[in-house]
Amino acid sequence: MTAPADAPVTTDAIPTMTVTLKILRFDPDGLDGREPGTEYWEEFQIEAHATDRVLDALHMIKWEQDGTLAFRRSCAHGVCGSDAMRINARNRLACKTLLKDLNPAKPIMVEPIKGLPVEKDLIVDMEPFFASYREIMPFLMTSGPTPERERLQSPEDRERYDDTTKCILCAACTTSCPVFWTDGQYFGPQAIVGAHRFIFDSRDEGEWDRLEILNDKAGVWKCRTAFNCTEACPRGIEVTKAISEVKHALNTGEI
Amino acid sequence: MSPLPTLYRGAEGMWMWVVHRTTGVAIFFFLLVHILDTALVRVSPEAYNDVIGHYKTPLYTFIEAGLVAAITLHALNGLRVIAVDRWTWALRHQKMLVWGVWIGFAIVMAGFLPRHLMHAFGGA
Amino acid sequence: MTGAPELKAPKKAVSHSTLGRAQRWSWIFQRVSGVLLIGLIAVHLTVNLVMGDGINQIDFAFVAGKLANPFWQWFDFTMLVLAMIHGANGMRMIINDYAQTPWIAATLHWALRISTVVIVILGTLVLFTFDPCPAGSDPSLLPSFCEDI
Amino acid sequence: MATEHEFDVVIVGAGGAGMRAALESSQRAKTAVITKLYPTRSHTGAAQGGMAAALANVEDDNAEWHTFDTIKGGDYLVDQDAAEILCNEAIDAVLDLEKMGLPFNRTPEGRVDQRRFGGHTRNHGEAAVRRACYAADRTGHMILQTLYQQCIKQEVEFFNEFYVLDLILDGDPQAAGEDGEVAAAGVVAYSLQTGEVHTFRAKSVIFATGGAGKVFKTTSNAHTLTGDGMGIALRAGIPLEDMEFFQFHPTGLAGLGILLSEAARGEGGILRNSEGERFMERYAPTIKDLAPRDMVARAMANEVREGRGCGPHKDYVLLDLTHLEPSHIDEKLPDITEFARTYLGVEPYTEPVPVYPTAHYAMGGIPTNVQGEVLRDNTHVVKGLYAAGECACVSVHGANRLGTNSLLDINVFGRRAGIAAAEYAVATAETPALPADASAQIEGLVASLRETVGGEGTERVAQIRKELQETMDRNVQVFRTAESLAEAHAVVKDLQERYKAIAIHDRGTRFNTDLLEAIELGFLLELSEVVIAGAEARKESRGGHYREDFPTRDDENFMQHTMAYKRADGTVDLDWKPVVVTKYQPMERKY
Ligand SMILES: Cc1cc2nc3c(=O)[nH]c(=O)nc-3n(C[C@H](O)[C@H](O)[C@H](O)COP(=O)(O)OP(=O)(O)OC[C@H]3O[C@@H](n4cnc5c(N)ncnc54)[C@H](O)[C@@H]3O)c2cc1C
Ligand code: HEM
Ligand code: SF4
Ligand code: F3S
Ligand code: FES
Repeated sequence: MTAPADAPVTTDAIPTMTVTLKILRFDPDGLDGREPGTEYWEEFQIEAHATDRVLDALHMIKWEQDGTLAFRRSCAHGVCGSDAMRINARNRLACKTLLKDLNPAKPIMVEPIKGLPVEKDLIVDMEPFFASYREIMPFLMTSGPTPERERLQSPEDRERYDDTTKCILCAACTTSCPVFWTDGQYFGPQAIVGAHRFIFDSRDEGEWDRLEILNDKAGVWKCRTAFNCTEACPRGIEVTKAISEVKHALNTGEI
Repeated sequence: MSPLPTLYRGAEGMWMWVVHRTTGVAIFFFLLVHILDTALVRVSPEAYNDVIGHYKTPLYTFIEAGLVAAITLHALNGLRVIAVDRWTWALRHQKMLVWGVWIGFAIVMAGFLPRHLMHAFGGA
Repeated sequence: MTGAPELKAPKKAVSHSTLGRAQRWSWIFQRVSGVLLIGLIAVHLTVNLVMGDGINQIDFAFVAGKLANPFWQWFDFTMLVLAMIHGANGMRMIINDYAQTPWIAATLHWALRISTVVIVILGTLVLFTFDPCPAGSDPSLLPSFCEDI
Repeated sequence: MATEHEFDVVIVGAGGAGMRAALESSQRAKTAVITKLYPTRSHTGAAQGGMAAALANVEDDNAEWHTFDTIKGGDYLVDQDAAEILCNEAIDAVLDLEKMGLPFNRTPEGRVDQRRFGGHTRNHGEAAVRRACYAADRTGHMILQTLYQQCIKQEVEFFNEFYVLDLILDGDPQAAGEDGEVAAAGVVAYSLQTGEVHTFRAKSVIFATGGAGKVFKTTSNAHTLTGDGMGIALRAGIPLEDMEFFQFHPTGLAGLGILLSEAARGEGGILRNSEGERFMERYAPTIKDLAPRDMVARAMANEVREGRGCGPHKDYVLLDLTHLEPSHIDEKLPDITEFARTYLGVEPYTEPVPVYPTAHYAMGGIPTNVQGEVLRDNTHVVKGLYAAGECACVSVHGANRLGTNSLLDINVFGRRAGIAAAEYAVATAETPALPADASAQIEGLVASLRETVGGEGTERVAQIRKELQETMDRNVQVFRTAESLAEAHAVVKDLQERYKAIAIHDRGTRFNTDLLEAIELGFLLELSEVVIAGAEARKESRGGHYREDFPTRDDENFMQHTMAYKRADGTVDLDWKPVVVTKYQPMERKY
């Protein structure tokens, strides 16, 4: 078996190539005589097509060579946010990164995302990340009686926050942020994106509650405009722009 | 193989942040020393001249040059950061602005260095 | 069929206003002071290192000459205060970022605060109580106008 | 010993159906949501095109037309009472989501915008109608996010990355007979993080575990859609309804199966064969490319079979968007055009996109009535057991689901199941006791799989899964015959045998995904057999099920649902259940 289960049938004729992956592993159980908690690099070689995804490559390793390799994945096409990891030292989704975009002649380095506690291999504890998201009250807040039909919103007002509705909570942004790595106190860019989505929604009335939270010392002022988040976002969200808009709202009181 | 993780490969923005931070710290410590030595003018002219004399050695010449370089970089990038937070255009073109910072830096240093070195090592 | 489900009242934001405002003012201050500092430092460096005889001219006489002038006194004072607060505030953020252990962070913060206050006071005293022609000094080290006294 | 929990209501699955149920249930009773994925990773988030409701915001429309379309689209295998509920409650379902904050696209007047979708028509088939409410091509993403956000607001209790592996019933559903009573008692779950087994005692249990697309190789479904809920129910003695009906979505990215929403055709995209012909004009003269999915998928497969496929292997057709304005594409179809670029390197502004049918949706599932209560035979319910969403079969989709009716289904019946489950729990004084050995079976299963590490087992999970999926793609896809089904059946039987000799790699306790993939494969193998058994018995063609040897619909013999039971000896038995007909008599399905 050389092709992954879901390799494109149309590329059958295209020759495969040998690709090396170096994976930073973490063994929580201490199997095969390792100390529990051992971290080590391991090298794997696979036969793959240039159009295969890094996720396919990881599957080939897991399914044919080493079943103990652990990583999260689900949708396999960049919409569920399960498989953010550091590939060649940059945060990406394994399922949205094709081998041909990576120079497969050199070993491909795969590591867990940085700044969250590693649980096993490429799996990290997402709880602190989701806790920050919950902190910014990511739900519509309104007052007054609920209307009978929909709340009206013009297409322009809808457009205002469109970008930040795309977020799939993959954590690629937050775990690429150098400020987040340093102390882990920072809410991180995702939480600001999540807040932005409601702050700039014309229907929402909780904007000042959220802005006040982001005004905190773990909030938006910690951002040093390093832009790693914007570069890392697999949904192409202009994260730094969203953060800037929140800063602007706090400074001017205008939304 | 060593279990050392790789260094995150951020783009221009991240490296300029590193530069900004390091230059900021460097300038801060220089400033501490600089104010202390200037305070010696209150002690006595001899004491001040004695210490300030060190600024005139080649080693200090380079430190002075480095200081000017650090301030220039920090200042220009500071302007970039301000611009990026202020205007969407600057935000979207922040990488271009990084190159702007380096070009500005090159120009300032090209103006400053020859004069400074000439002062230090005689000549003009 | 009923309408939207009855939802619990939203939680109120905990007010962090004082701390929060401090963060915001700090951010604004870094920017405003930064812009001002550019002008001040540029003039300072040009006068001291570029014009005239550059680094070689700096000695007691040169400094005393400048500080005898109230303009330079106030100029240097502004620069001193802005740079120290800007720098110290920057250092404070950096300590916040990297010092994970509470007692280390506290120690560093105190060290920073004390040194900043000491330096600012010391610098101010020097600037405003400065005597360009201290009695009993070697006249050759003093600015030329001391001879007139 | 297993860690024990006790709740009034336990919901298994945190996709659209599970979380919609949780919003209702958690207001009324102590509720836990157990999910093997973080809620926002559920596959509801992958849904693109829209959610149907006759809001009539842009064009004249009403729930009755919607009901008719649903029944006709489902090739009259739809239970008509359920379809009426679905379509009548659709309007409030959409409005509820809007009030929860869902960012629908808007009309210039600020109302929820609507667009066309396959099979949705004005006045009983006159012309396509704009009925699908949407948020660009990420409607499912927005639904999932919005529901999750509301769950955060209501502080719903989640057990994330807990795999439910067993259902505990009080009584035997197959032995209970006419007057016996069977009730839900709880579930047994495996915590991925710790490797521990937990038991959840509950008065009500709701299954909302989603689809089972991974029985096929080419599928739009996530790796995690392994039909766990259906498999667990089947093992617990509950029948599965209409499992032979699987929807193949016409426009999957060729070779990959990643979905390009029907919205692409709703917005004007056209299917072409190698001759550049708009071939759907031949198959469905009135609504052409917007015919129901089963017809389009078959037409495409037929074009390829007759040699009019494109590409080096002539094995796909083309979806042409090049005549649309790039700005229009960016506004309405941003994500799916991005998929074409990322995965096939095709620029949809200027090049047509290679597409081929992809396994998409399980019409069948755990049989329920319109309150979401699970049936243990044609008439009797299991008390306190509910199912909703893709894993359930209320039969609103019949033999073929209309696009945008599933996001509707999960909201309408998720809500109903949530309310019913909570009300039942509140009305029931005693939480049924769990037997002392409730967790023993799963603990045993986990332990025995761990022991295969380094043992003499020779079979690999991945290899068996691959063979299963390839067989299903080859023999049980768009076109089926007695021979192809018999072949598939034999292969599946053989694979089930080989599965007994598998060996896994990972004996660890924490995040042992190797072990879970093996368990998931067990479900896939059982469900495949049920799909095939149903397909073999159904000697007619209807909706998503097309038998080349019986190419027409046979209402005389087969206008009824299949009910598949797994017997104690492991065999699959089929029974039939009548279709509920209220207003609409079957007629030929022409578009
Ligand atoms: C690509 C794609 C596009 C689609 N587009 C549309 C569309 O435009 N319109 C439309 O109406 N429909 C569409 N559909 C169909 C629709 O999205 C799905 O049918 C629907 O979202 C299913 O929702 P669900 O809540 O039943 O299941 P899911 O969202 O799949 O959720 C399943 C949940 O069950 C949990 N689970 C599963 N097994 C276990 C277990 N053993 N233990 C614990 N938890 C478990 C999972 O963690 C998950 O939370 C589309 C489907 C796909 C695949
Ligand atoms: C010359 C003009 C200067 C400008 C325009 C300037 C600008 C700035 C700006 C805008 C910031 C905030 C960066 C951010 O929020 O991301 C900053 C930070 C900082 N500045 Fe300056 N600055 C100048 C001079 C100085 C001087 C003289 C010092 C030293 C005393 C200094 C030390 C610092 C430090 C330590 C930081 C913190 C860096 C960090 O948090 O990463 N700066 N500067
Ligand atoms: S903003 Fe982008 S990178 Fe960050 S979590 Fe959301 S989708 Fe991921
Ligand atoms: S990487 Fe971090 S510093 Fe700001 S711009 Fe992004 S949050
Ligand atoms: S697997 Fe879903 S985003 Fe990659």
